[in-house]
Amino acid sequence: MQLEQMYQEIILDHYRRPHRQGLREPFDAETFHVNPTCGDEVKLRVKLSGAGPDAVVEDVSYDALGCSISQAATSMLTDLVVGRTVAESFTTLEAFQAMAQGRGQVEPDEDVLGDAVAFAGVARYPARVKCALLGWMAFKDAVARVTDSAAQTNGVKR
Amino acid sequence: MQLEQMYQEIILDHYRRPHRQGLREPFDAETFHVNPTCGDEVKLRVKLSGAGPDAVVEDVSYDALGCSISQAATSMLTDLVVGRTVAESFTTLEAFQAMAQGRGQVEPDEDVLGDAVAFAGVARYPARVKCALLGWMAFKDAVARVTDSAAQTNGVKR
Amino acid sequence: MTAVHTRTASALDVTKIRADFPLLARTVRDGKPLVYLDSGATSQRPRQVLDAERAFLEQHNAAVHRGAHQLAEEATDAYESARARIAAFVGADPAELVFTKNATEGINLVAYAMSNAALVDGDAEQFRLAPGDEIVITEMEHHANLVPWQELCRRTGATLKWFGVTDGGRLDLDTDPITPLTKIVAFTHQSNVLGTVNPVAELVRRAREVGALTLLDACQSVPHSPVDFHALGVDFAVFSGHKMLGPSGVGVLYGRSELLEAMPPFLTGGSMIELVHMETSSYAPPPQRFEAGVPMTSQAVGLAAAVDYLTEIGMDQVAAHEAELTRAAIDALDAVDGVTIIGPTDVVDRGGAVSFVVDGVHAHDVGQVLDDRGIAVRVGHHCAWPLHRRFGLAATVRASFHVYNTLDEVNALVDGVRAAQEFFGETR
Amino acid sequence: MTAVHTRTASALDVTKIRADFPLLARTVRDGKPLVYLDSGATSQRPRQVLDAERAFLEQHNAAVHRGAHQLAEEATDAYESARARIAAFVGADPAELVFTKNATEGINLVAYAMSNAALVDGDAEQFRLAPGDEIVITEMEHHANLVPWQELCRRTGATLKWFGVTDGGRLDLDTDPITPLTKIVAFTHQSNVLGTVNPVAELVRRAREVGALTLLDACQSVPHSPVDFHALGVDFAVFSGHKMLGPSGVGVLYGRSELLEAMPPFLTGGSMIELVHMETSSYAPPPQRFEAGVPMTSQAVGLAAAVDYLTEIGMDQVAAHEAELTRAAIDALDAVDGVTIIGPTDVVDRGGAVSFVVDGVHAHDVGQVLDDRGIAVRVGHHCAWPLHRRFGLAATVRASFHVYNTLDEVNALVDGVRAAQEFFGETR
Ligand SMILES: Cc1ncc(COP(=O)(O)O)c(C=O)c1O
Ligand SMILES: Cc1ncc(COP(=O)(O)O)c(C=O)c1O
Repeated sequence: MQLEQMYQEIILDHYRRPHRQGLREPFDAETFHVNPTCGDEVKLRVKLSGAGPDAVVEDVSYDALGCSISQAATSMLTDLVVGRTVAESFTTLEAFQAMAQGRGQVEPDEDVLGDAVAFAGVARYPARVKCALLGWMAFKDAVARVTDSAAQTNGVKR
Repeated sequence: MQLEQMYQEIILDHYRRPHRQGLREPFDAETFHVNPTCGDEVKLRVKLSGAGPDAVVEDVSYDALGCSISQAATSMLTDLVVGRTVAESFTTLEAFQAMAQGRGQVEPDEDVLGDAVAFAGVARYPARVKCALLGWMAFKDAVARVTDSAAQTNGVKR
Repeated sequence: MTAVHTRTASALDVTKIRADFPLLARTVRDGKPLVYLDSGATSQRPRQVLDAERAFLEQHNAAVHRGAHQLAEEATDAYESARARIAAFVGADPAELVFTKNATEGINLVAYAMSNAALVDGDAEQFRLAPGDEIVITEMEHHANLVPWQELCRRTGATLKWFGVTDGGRLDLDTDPITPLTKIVAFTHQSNVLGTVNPVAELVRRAREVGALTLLDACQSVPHSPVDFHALGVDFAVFSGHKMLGPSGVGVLYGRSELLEAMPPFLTGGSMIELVHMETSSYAPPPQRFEAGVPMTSQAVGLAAAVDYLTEIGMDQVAAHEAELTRAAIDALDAVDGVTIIGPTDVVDRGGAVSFVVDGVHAHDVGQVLDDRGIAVRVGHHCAWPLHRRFGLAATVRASFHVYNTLDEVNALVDGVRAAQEFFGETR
Repeated sequence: MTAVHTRTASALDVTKIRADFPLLARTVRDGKPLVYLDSGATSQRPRQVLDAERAFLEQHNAAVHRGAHQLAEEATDAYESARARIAAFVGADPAELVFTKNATEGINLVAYAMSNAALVDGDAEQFRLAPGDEIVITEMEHHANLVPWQELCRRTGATLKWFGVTDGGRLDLDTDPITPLTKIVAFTHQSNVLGTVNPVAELVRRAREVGALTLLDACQSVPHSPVDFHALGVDFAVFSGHKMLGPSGVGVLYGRSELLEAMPPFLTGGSMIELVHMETSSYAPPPQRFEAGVPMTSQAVGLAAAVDYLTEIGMDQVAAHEAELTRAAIDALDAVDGVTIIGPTDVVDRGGAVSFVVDGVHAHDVGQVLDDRGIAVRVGHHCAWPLHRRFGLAATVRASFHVYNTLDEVNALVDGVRAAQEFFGETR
């Protein structure tokens, strides 16, 4: 059985008892992402403080409908980004994405990914990669909306 | 070589020296038929006398662009129908069509078809069947137009 | 792992049938025998179909309806013979069958022809839609029989309406939205999620009463049971080759002759024309009018071979065999605590798609456990998202059968579902 | 009969190549070796392509982009790997390639998407057409690149204009109908009748100058010579699998990423959606947006195998070999009294379709004599009727080549043409 490799204990823990679940105020941006192949969805809010890459992620709150992988990944995301700068969280995001899309060929860096290395097993199942990424992409999109609108307010063209 | 079987001498004769070629007045109906696969075309006129199945085919005149088979078949058609009743000519037409579409399985009846039995070989080449039928279908259509409009003039509904 | 035997009470020699399907002999996930329960998505193909296509390609391949040489004659004969055999299989005349790339194209063809009818007069007028006109579908449609009608409404200003679905997974005939404004009623013969077989005769009767056309999505019926379009009295119908042991890349649109005669074209180009000038063109009679370009020749030949294969077994036998598997799957799954079947649990007017949810375990996770045991099912909304929403669900697990499946495979499925419950249970 | 040897001055080992094509070994018309000179209509397939498709079907067949089990993963990988290899072959990114059933569908896709653009705002506006707008094609187009534009004009009120053709069979650049009103310029890369290769760079330049889109019909170029869509700078391009040693039932539409991103869908249904409600739906990003329904999976795999096969030989080699055959055919036919070649007789910017007429012998009759000798050519208007009319003709004989043809086959053709002259000559 390869199941245990994919569903590591820490993933099941996050799935059963998700962190920072629910939608909270205040927030700077909200996104809604869907996985069109299975109908899973996540509504996600971010609250930042400061501006630019050094802005700090104050809160990530969400309401999600989905499988263990997508739920656990979103829960763990909040652990990994809340309290860190946007720059730091994007470094983690990129490493997570690279691992998830790496088809088991990308060696995950535990220093960058922390607990999220537990998702390395998912990369071997291409149909589940989107599950693992659902919350992360919603987060990326939400942060981009905040920084974009800040940029626009400052009159900076993209 | 099976060519001689298909291109019987009488077919080549009609092709080289077609009978009743050219468009003539007077006429009761004119049709224009095309073979969409090769672009061959025939414009054909009929002149009938009398009405109904006993009407006599007074003249068939035509202008045709096409291969030896379609030209010869149209030329021979005029020999076989001019001077005969519509009923008689349709009997020949049906026999000709049955032979042409018969894939070499239909034994042609020389009493009905006369010289047109020469086209029996064409039936073995499905792509050429439409060539053999081009003029005949134009004739059928033209006669139908005359009789239909006669029927309409008489107040008879189709 | 349950070993995959071929125990079955039906009259079929499934062992012999399975030997015809090379893919079924393979193993997955580290040597586990494959238990293929995803034929509702696509079926596997017997050697006979693969051989027929290959023989055509090695001996007769040429462009059809275009050439005058011997190969072209042979290829055209093979293609038209395929059309005739497939037509006979579904109770239609050969000229009533249009080859498409899949069923989806067939439905789009009708929907686009209906908006193209605005550009043509005469007989085509019966297909025209205007604001105020209505199109009726059902809430259990596959996206293929839903989205094209939404788009047609956008192009013409017509309004989309639909029959609801009961809690038991049957069409709710009391929600009937058919009115004198209805121009076409498009519905599935058999739901790809619920298994429900819809009352075609009744729907055709109601449509006819108001002069509306009917289109039957026969994707899930033609592969699994005897179907006769003339007897059903529908105006149009579609199905796909790949779900009935045939090739991918080929589907069929059936249309009653008078309708195809009157209908304007959809895809245009070579082989569907009569006369072409730079300024304007005229069109060939059906079915050619609807088959622009070089068609899926070898695929049509392969599909005819699939039809021959199914006919040899007998569609009644196929249906009986699948009914037995369905009965067994419903009974066994229903007996598992925490498993809920979405769709009818009786097997009257019901085909072999068995969709279910497991309390506390997401469909994707159930599917993963099954996959780990070599069992291939489909998880998600199965291209019937609104139907899932109707049941308050995002995703279900669907097992679906074909002639090569066995009762042991049903048992393997049920064991796998229990294993998923254990794996994700709080107690682990 | 001339025996079919494989004499050729080019670097190809044609004997070895021919051994890969099972069909070429067959005989026709009472045991005559087949001389297949109709690859312009459809090509034959090497064992490698047949094997690749069969291996896929026997080992990995499943519905792509829909399932979560191992087979579905493998099938999806095979399908997307095919897309990537084919994209590399034509100088495009994988996401710029949409699989269609044939090139004809690809052109219709763009033409329908352009009329659908009327229903959507935003980026789609660039595709909109209104009365007064103009579409430019050429007089040498295949019906596939003519009729869909006539229909688009009917749907939108736009006007169709075209480049003329010179007596020598070249595009008449002086008849340029491109104006600031032009919205799209659609033209063939290589004429399927004349063999003429059109000046893509110049046409793209003129189209860009007025802000018009370009669509390249690459049906007759991609199979026969190296083609790089990025380098050519066209916006859209289409080609068909069956003309390039690949399967029937699969074609390709290329579109520049930004354009595909902005373009509304054509066929709708499963797999092309993002969200579906009963009332309305939203669409997936390209290429999925344009691939509704279960696609031609094994056919895409087969086409990728064809691309691998051609790449192994080298497209430069393929082009050089065909140029040699074309040169030989033109020279030999030109030397026959009463034979007139329609199209350029020099081989600069010219591919290997050689069309001709024989004084006093109709094309159909020439074809019949050739067929009787085992030589398969195409006769008729080759789906380019307006072009034939331009030359005052209804039908021509067309010989067309691929990598497996030989100089001896060219000689057999020329001998056959002389035989036709004799057979139909008055002197017989
Ligand atoms: C130049 C050209 N364009 C378009 C087509 C149409 O291709 P298909 O019939 O495969 O769609 C062809 C071939 O028939 C062609 O030669
Ligand atoms: C009920 C139903 N309709 C339509 C379709 C669409 O078939 P295809 O994708 O082959 O066009 C399917 C299968 O996916 C189906 O199950």
